[in-house]
Amino acid sequence: MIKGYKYNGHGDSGLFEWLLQRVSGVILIVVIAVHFFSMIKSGEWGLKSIVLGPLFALGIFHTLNGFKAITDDYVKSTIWRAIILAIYWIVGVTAAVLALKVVSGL
Amino acid sequence: MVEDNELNFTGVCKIKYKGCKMPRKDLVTYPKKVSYKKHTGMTAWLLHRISGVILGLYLLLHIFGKAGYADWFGALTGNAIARIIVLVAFVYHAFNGFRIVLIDFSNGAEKEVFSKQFMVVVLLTIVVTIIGAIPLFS
Amino acid sequence: MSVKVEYHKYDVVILGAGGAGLNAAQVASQYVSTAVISEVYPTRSHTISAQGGISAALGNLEEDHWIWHMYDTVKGSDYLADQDACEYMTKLAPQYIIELEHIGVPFSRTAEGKIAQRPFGGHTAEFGKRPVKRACYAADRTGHVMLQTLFEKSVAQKTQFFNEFYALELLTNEGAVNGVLCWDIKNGGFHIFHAKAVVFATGGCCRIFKTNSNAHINTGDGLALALRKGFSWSDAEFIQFHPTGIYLAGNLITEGVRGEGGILLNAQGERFMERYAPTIKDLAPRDIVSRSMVKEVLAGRGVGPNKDHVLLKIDHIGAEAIHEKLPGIHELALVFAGVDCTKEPIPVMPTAHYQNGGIPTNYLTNVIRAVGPNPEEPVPGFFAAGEIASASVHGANRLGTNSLLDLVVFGRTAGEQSAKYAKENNFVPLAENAGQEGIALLQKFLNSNGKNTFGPMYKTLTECMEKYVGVFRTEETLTTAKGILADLKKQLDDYRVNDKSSVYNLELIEALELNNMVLVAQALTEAALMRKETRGGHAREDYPERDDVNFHKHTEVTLDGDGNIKIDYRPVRMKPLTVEPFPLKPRVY
Amino acid sequence: MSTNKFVTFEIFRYDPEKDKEPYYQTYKVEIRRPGMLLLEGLNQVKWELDPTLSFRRSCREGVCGSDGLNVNGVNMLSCMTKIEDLGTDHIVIQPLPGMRVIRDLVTDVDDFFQKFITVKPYLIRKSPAPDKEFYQSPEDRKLLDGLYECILCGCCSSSCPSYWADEKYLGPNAFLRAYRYLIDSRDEGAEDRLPILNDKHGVWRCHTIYNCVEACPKQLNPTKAIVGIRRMLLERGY
Repeated sequence: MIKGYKYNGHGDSGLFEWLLQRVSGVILIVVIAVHFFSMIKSGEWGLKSIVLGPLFALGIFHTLNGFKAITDDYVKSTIWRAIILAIYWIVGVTAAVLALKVVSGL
Repeated sequence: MVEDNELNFTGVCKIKYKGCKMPRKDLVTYPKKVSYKKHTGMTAWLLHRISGVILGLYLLLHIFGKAGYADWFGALTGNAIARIIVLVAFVYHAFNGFRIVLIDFSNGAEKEVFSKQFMVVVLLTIVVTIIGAIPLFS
Repeated sequence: MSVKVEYHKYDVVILGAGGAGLNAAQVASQYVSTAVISEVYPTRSHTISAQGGISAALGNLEEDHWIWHMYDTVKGSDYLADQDACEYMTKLAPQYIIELEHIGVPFSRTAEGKIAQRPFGGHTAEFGKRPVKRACYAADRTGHVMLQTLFEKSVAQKTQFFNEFYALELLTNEGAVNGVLCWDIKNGGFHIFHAKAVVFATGGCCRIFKTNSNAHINTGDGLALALRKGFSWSDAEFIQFHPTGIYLAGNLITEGVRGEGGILLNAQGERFMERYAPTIKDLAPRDIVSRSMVKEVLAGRGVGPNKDHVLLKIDHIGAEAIHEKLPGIHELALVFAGVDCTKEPIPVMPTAHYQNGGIPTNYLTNVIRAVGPNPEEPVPGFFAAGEIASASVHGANRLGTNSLLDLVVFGRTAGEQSAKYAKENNFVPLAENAGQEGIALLQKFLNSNGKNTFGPMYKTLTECMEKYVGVFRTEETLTTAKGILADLKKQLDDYRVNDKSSVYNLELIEALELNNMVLVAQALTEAALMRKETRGGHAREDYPERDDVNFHKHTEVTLDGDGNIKIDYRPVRMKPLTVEPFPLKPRVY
Repeated sequence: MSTNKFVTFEIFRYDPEKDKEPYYQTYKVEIRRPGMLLLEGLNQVKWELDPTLSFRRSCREGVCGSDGLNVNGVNMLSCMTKIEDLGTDHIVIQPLPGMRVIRDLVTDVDDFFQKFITVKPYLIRKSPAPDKEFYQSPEDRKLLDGLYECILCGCCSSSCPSYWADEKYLGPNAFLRAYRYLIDSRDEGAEDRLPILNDKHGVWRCHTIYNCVEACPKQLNPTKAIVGIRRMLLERGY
């Protein structure tokens, strides 16, 4: 008998991630489309100020949360999961900092 | 509170594995002769995952590239085939993602609806990819 | 050779996890420690297949009274039912149905939101004047919703379940029943359950017929266990043949189809039931409809290339009504008969459905001795409910929907009574060498290396029962059957089980079941041979009339010390608890 | 009769007491009538060809849920599947995936039942019941259609990639039954039940893959139930 189907508390329920994944996904569709077409229309950095901020924030969340879902499915060991999750955090934070630098530096 | 719900089933999970070389957990993941059929929904989900991984990697490398840490990346994405792959991945992931949102927030969960929706997603992906590919190659 | 046996101690041990068993469990577990032993997972018991409904004089749609229900039950049983039990059951029915509804059974509803009811065969208002809407239903999945709800309820009550345990022997000591010996199918190994009270709810035995509506597990195991310990099988010859089994497959098309307006047609397109039961036509009790159908076929008015079945027409009530009220039937007809019942009629023939008799009990579900100087003396610590038990409310023929009512009312009573008994009494110690017989039996089969195997023997058994002990019986056919069965009994000594594994050995279980089935079939045939009249589900072509002078009594089949079948009789309890008895009358509809 | 058609059954075999590894055994099964069902084929194997085969079966009319099997890569009930409908002569029969094999085609379903019970699948009442039955309008009763018909065969849960991936994932079956009680007008147990469902092994683990919907032999829709539970959780602000 496998035991321990326990209620894990609100913080770790997955509701928030799930909801934000959907919200960010829908916004990203619009934002990336704008980003993509602006590139064609008015050169490489058109409309960047409106678009790039949410793009990076949401994009990084959406990406890494998606990666986490995949990790949860295929990585069974809790230790490896924790390590991979830590890597995601590091990559995410680095990417966010770099993104900020790119946007503000131009 | 939840512990109250433990089933009082007994006489289970105690098989004596005399001479059995297979560990117990492998009795769940033994090699299958036929793997599970890829229904529409499962295909859509697998494609969503694959395209998601492609896009995610692209995004991260894009940021690193723009920040000047991965110069090789610009060269890679200059390639037309790579661009097409990213484009297809994006268009599919976007439309299919929107379909998943529809499942939750409209009546997309109906059995009759979702396979049709998937066909629409595939069609839109093809059409939009072609339209999007024109500027890429011009 | 020493055998390892695991011992368990519970106040109440319930054998069988069908409707009656689970209902007993959910009640008994409120008071005492209770274990349920089942050959399959509880939700896979055969109650799940019950379709049409459960009768109770709720009067939600038209005026109804429990005494009309009682009258119908007694008349339906061809006056062989014990009237105290009938009164007990029909009087408590409305209360227990409402209790079921309170624990969550999703009954279909009337426009006002009350439990919906539909007419059913043999249920009438004002003592036979007109059909009445009495069967409460949940579409055509009444048994399904009841069993699952009762399972959920008993799990919530912390009943202990032993799933996939096969009972081998009933343990007795000092004249009382005090336990059961079981075989753990999944892991192998013997288990003895020592109990203050044992409740039998093991279901029926109709798997011995070739065309039957029963599950693979309904092999009469409980009957065989009880018979081997010298307990009686009451009214063994009364097997109910349900009129509308799907032709060839035997799967059931609920009587609710006729309740909703379905009609039976012969080859000429004639609604032949108008001739046999002019008042209530297609809603006559099952034995009458079954016999009429066979008569039609014998008269050459059967349908199909072989002229061997009749048609059940339901398409005239409209596709929408069928999908709403009878969705399961639509699916069954499509898969098993290959017809779309919203457009075409379903080919049907009678199918063995229910064992009307069983282990004799009083109306409080306590098993009685039934034979000997004091037939009504209860056996300490032994209770029975459901199809296995004979209280007896079904007598010679059960009315549709009364089986579910039987297991709700008597299952509950068994739970209450066994818990009460367990509280008032102590454990009877196990006999020395308790369980030896059952262990020897299993080992005999597990180590057997003869030449007969299950497949051919089971085929012979079922075909023999179908052909010679079917809807119509004669002295000649029954004697033939007796010969074949004696032969099968001999073949069992030269049996072979190829599979020697102790992990989920289905072949071993089948062997044990076959052993039981042969015994049950022999007892049934013997009882049928001795009853020289036609009453309810027992139709003798050589004695076509009911004979109240000689045969208005319960048959009691027992095994003597050498394993020979003995037939005794016991008078019918004609006195109800509070009301006036219904006197014997000719049974016409 | 030599005119009869034969099909090949390739059946997963494994006896932990005897075999070191699982293997597949091939049987030639005769088609004896048009519309022959898979279970009849399995019984033919059991009764005529190889009595050592073990599998579960009970009601043989598709309501008990004993004989859920993986046939040619799809979960189905063997008693409700016509061999001709499979459209092939070569039929590979495997136990339900994602569940531990006990022997041959028999899987361990205790874990499945444990998950089913975890969601409190029974009517919870806080206020006292009336003397008569609860009144429930036909419209309220209609909400339960498509939910209460579940036969607990396990075809849905064991077809679900999330169920294979996460051994604690409750599975579509549990959600279907939870939703059946959540929207029952008589039930008052939403507060007890929803926190259990609002879990990372609960409804949020569903990736809307629809394998459960495709596999369900009763044409029920667990995905719809999951969507319903998610909406309920969002509306109640968990």
